[in-house]
Amino acid sequence: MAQQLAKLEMKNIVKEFPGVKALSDVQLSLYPGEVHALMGENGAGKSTLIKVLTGVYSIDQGTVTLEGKQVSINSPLKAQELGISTVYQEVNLCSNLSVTENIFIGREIKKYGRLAWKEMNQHAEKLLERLQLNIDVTKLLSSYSVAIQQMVAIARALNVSAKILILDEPTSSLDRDEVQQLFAVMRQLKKDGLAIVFVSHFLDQIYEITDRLTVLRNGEWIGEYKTEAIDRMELVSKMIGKDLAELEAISSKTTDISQSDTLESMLQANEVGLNGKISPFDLELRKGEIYGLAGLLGSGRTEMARVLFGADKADKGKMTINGKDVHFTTPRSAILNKIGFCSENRKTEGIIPELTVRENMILAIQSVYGWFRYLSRAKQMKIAEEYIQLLNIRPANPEQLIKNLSGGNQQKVMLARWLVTNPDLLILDEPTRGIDIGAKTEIMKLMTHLSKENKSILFISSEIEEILRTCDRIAVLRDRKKVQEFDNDRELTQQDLMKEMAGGM
Amino acid sequence: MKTKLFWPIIVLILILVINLFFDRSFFSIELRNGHLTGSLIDILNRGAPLILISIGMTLVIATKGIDLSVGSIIAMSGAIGAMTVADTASEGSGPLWMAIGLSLIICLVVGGWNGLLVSRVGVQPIVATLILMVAGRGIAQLITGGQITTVYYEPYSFIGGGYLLTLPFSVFIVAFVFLMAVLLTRKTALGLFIESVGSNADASRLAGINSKNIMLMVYMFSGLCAGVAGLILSSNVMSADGNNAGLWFELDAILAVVIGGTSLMGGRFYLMGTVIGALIIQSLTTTIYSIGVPAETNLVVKALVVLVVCLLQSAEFRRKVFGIGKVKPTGEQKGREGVTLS
Amino acid sequence: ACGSTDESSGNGENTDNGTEQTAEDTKPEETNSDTEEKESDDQSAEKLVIGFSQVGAESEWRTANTKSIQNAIKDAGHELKFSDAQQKQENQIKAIRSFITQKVDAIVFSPVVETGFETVLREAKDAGIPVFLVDRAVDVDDDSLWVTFLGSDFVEEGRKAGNWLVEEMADQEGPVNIVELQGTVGSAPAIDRKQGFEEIVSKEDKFEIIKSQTGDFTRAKGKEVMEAFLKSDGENIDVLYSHNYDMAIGAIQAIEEYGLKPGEDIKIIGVDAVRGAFEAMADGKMNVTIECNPLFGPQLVELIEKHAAGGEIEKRIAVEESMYTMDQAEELLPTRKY
Amino acid sequence: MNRLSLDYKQLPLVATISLFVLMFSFGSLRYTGFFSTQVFLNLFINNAFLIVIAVGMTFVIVSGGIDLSVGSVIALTSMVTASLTMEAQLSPFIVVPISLLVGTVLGVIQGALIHFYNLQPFIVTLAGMFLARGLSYMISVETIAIDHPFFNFMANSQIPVPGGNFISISVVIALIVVFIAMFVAHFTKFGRNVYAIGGSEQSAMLMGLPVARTKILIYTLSGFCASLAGLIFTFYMLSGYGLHANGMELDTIAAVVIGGTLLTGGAGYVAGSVVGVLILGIIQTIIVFEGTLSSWWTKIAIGALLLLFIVLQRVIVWRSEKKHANG
Ligand SMILES: Nc1ncnc2c1ncn2[C@@H]1O[C@H](COP(=O)(O)OP(=O)(O)OP(=O)(O)O)[C@@H](O)[C@H]1O
Ligand SMILES: Nc1ncnc2c1ncn2[C@@H]1O[C@H](COP(=O)(O)OP(=O)(O)OP(=O)(O)O)[C@@H](O)[C@H]1O
Ligand SMILES: [Mg+2]
Ligand SMILES: [Mg+2]
Repeated sequence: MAQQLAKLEMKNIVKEFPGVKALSDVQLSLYPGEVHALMGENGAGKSTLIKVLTGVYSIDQGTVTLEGKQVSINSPLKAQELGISTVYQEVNLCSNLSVTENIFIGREIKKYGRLAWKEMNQHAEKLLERLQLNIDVTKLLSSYSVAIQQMVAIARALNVSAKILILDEPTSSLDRDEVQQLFAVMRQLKKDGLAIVFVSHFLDQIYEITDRLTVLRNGEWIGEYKTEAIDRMELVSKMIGKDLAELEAISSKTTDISQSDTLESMLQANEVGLNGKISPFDLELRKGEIYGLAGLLGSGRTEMARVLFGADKADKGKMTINGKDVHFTTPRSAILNKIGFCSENRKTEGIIPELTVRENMILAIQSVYGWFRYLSRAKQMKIAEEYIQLLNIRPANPEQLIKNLSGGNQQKVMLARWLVTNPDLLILDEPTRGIDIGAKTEIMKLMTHLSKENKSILFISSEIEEILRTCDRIAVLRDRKKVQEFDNDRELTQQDLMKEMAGGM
Repeated sequence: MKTKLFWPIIVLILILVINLFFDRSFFSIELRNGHLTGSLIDILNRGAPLILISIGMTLVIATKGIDLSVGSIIAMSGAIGAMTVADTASEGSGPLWMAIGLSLIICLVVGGWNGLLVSRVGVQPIVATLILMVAGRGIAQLITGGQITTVYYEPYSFIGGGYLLTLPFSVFIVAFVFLMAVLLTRKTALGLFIESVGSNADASRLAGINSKNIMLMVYMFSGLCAGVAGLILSSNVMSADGNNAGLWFELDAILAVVIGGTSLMGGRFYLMGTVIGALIIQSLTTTIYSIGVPAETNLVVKALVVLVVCLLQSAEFRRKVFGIGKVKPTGEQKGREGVTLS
Repeated sequence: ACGSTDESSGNGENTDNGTEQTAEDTKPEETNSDTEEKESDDQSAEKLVIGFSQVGAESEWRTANTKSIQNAIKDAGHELKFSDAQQKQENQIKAIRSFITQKVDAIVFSPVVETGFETVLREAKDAGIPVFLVDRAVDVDDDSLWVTFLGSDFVEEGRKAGNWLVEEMADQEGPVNIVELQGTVGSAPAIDRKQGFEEIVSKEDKFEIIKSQTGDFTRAKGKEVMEAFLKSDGENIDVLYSHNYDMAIGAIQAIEEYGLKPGEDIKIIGVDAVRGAFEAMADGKMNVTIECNPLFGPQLVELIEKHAAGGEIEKRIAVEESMYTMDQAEELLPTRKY
Repeated sequence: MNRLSLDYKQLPLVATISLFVLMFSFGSLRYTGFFSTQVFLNLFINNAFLIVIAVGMTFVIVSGGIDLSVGSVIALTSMVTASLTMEAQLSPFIVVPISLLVGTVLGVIQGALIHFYNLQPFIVTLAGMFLARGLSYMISVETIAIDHPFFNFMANSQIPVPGGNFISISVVIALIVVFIAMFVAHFTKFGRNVYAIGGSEQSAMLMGLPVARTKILIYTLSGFCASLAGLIFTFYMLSGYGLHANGMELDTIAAVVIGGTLLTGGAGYVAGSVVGVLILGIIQTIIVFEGTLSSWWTKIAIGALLLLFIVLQRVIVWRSEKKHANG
């Protein structure tokens, strides 16, 4: 491939934010018909590189050449005009518009001088069908889950005759089938001669779909490799900058099923449900167990978690915690009962963008204390520093505004917010979304650690292996209904789960 | 915080210095029959009501709200206060406390009403408070019977016209309210909660903050501040004017808040900035009066000053005009991109 | 009208108002009781529906005016449709239009501004409803659109103020420094009272208006502006001319707080002979007040009834007004109704 | 699929219209002479200018901004129109375009300041509000009456409608503006961009929409509408005056928000704003028909009716949202 003329060359790119050198002397070259991975830990600078390329940020230094010509891309609009189509890491669509509008806005189909809604709706449906998604495209985007929004964003990017397609962690909230659909489409596009940039923290996916990869570490360019020519260990060591020996040590620490031995019940839900959101279900959580929720996109896992947490008020059923009847009307009442909930949608339901990392971390514990018992500044700092270290959050500055952190690091702060409250039950909805491998194992470890301390965890993930690896028991949801519950003994396989998730054949 | 205050302070100083050209003794402060007098003291004294309602407005705006009713609450509070003591001939302080208590309680209730509409009924703040903006003035006039009632009860004048330790008493009121606001918001977690609710209400709810109560409280506080301001204004002229008291104050207050660096999009708030913003507006008004600007051009001058202040605070503007950005490009960029990108 | 924050301008040159008329009667109350009785005797036969569109309730003067007209209409046994325009011309036009659809027998209104009523007045004329203007005129060429205009003359009030000052200062050496507190920018009383006053004082060189700023007709603003004046000109100020009583009161407070004696160190001329002005004069804090009489309800009802009965009515009827000085204050105070 | 079918999004709009009908019926039952076509048409005649600014304001608010300058622009336009016609004796063919430019230019400047210097719309347009009113005082503090055949014609012509009733030319202009605006909002790219920016300016930018151009255009459009409304207002009043339309920006915002537009941006309908204007109009009409309210009771009544209306609107929306969730 290297003999071909590069479609895109980025050379000596430097980008600095106040106090952070996000990119220093980075390069990237893209060839037609290849899928190129950007690899690196959370905060390595992948998203920044993409934003610099697409004109969201201005470049401090360096050059960009497109098909041999030097270009200056100063806005996403310009990037689009040059044939670069992008899906950014956070879903950046307008949730107040319909799915169709989100796909077509900016390049609407017109007929007789007016927008042709009918045609656009049909087109949109077709596009989504290509991704095996059947939804009502006239409904507002906000009525769909993050995963579907992510698919819509991808559909939007596919809807242009682009030369370069950039996908920043498109798979972070998709489940296996959706990922395969996406890959099928990517392969097709590759054949058509597109150059695709792909970011993901899943090594399997990288090895499955990419041809070459560029590794970044702390904003620095480490190298460019053929995917087939570099093995996993080596790749990881390049990413985290530790040599192979050290890595061996880390990987051997893989977690195991926690296997709680108590059978003491912590939370019991009896026929709890919410009309239109989740059918009534029974659920028992024991002390010290990790309970997994498996299901396909839109199967109702998030809904179940929200009802348990009181984020949506259950309209039927009964709940008891440690034998005591409880009735959650607000998240606050759940928190006061020592429950924590880490939402899957960190952008709208997680971070408080205008506040600092420290303030975001102590928010939940402070709300438990109430506003009179204000944690002293010193205590806050101590907490913040402790968790920054524990979760390896970068930059390690508690006074940084959280909106300026990379996606993965924001996720870690969210996790820290709940760990600080030391909850008896921690509900984690896709906590590993967008988190790099190192941190992921770290989080798994944390979960097992918590369960050893007799805390319960409700764990939602689209990664079946993750669930299998960590959970004591697993419930499968389908069509917003709890359909099956498994004990995670050695015999349970991915196949069993997937069968149940898909329809129990 | 430091940088947020820098430009407003510069503008304030500029306005004061302009005065110096017209009046050499502008900065002088002297002791006259036991009272400190001077233009600077006057500005503080006259600006007291505006500073007060701006402080309340700051917290409301920090929750992404807005309170248009403060002007009318001023009228109501003044009317209640003045009518309570209107027929009093005695010199004792009983009626005074009665007047203060009554009007503040009612203003608290009225603010709570706004808060309920916003937080519980879910009405958009601008409309919710518009109701009282219209009706409040009517209520004030109802109380005064449409008259401008003059008060002859001496102690009443102390609130807005009295002196304590050679300084106008209203200055102490402002200082007290300001300190209370700072203490409540910065020494307890209230400030954090307010900023959190204003920045992302959904996420705050999920973090266990009772956003509804925070909003309720903030509107009550704003009502209270307006109530105090109303008492000062009415006591200062010893009368109650339901129709004109506090007219268009809400706009000046919002202006003061924004000049002080608090964004109307909610989130971070800066009480000190607000006070400086209010002082800018007040000094501007006083300056216009004393340097003899023709009455019909008042508004144009005001518009231009507002624009200049806002432009100076805009990082983009400074970069383009002063070229500050050239030296430190990324530093300047943060302001903008930081807001829009996560 | 007097000391209102409402919006209007140039009262034209209706100079047929006269000081001579005011001499006849200085006690408005007398007129009231007289006319009221007369009405009920003469024309109680027909019950009329009268639509009254008032400017607003922006000042004490206005409230007194509203009450006087409302009571007069009700006392005469007619039905009143009252509408308050909240100081907005649009509202007033809407109200008149609505009176037309409600088919009232007569429309009474105090125009917020003197321009802009032609269309709606024509509609009223087409519907055959007589219109009576009170307090302010409208600027319409076709004077068949209304029956009569009953009200005061602001320019003349300004002149009276000027004349008093010229006389008072006759043997004073110049320069005489005057500060002026204007009404709301653009409002008719503010423009006219300024104009009438300037007309007189500009004839003599020794008078100089050193500062002129709006106090929005309110006490609080009047005080604030006066404070600023005192700061910059202090003892140089000899005379204060205030477009209404409220601002004068605010200014008096400012002067006292500054340490000067209102009425002595600074002569004070105010318009609106409301009760409070007499109190201030009795206390020696105000030198002169020019009357602007709001109590012409009975006079108005009489006109309406006369018109309904087919009588001829003059196009311009002036309200009795006068000027009072400090010396008269004590004596007149108990007789003031508003 | 069919965009005309009743959509869940359009709920506030439907609620508003039903409440309007309710209020009209209430008036009709209570007051004789209320239930007539002319009373209904008068709502349009008396509020034509408000409809026009509300249309412009709808775009601004949907985009997440606000425009406080509109009331003052009306005053300035009326002043410019009057002084050019009466003092400079220019022909209406010159005066009208110049007047329309007044607000448009101010709108461009405001939009540019808001976008390029990242200033808050509230403050920029507040300054615009002071400026426009200040400028009209500087032209003259007195009112200038207009006596010109063209303006008299525009002001006094009555267009008959069936049933012996009539409307004014201004109503026709306003309705044309409304229809164009509805088309622009829903069937042009610009319209969709406005909604997108209101939903999330950042996302709109990342989606490659022309944010700068659209934003400036929005304020220009609002300025233009304000000027056009100023002209209509001038027809209505036949005069120019610096104090015209004092505080009208708040009426406009209220009308738009009552019409179901979210002040936070991203959702709303032009048609809703028109109904919002009619609601404000009918509140006033009811008060005039009542005919016994003192000044202060008038204010209190306006507030109370506004409250009643808003609470009912919330209740309707709530209940249907629940139904929607359950269905
Ligand atoms: N607007 C900003 N202001 C300040 N710092 C920023 C800003 N955007 C990014 N950064 C910093 O730049 C660095 C790189 O961030 P980037 O988002 O590119 O990481 P990433 O590789 O995409 O990580 P992740 O895998 O977590 O998405 C981080 O340290 C981040 O804190
Ligand atoms: N295929 C679909 N068709 C229509 N609506 C869907 C579909 N999938 C999801 N939704 C909507 O998205 C909402 C979100 O569902 P929920 O978040 O509970 O799913 P989930 O199991 O957590 O899956 P994920 O988070 O991976 O999307 C549901 O209430 C539903 O209205
Ligand atoms: Mg990233
Ligand atoms: Mg989910």
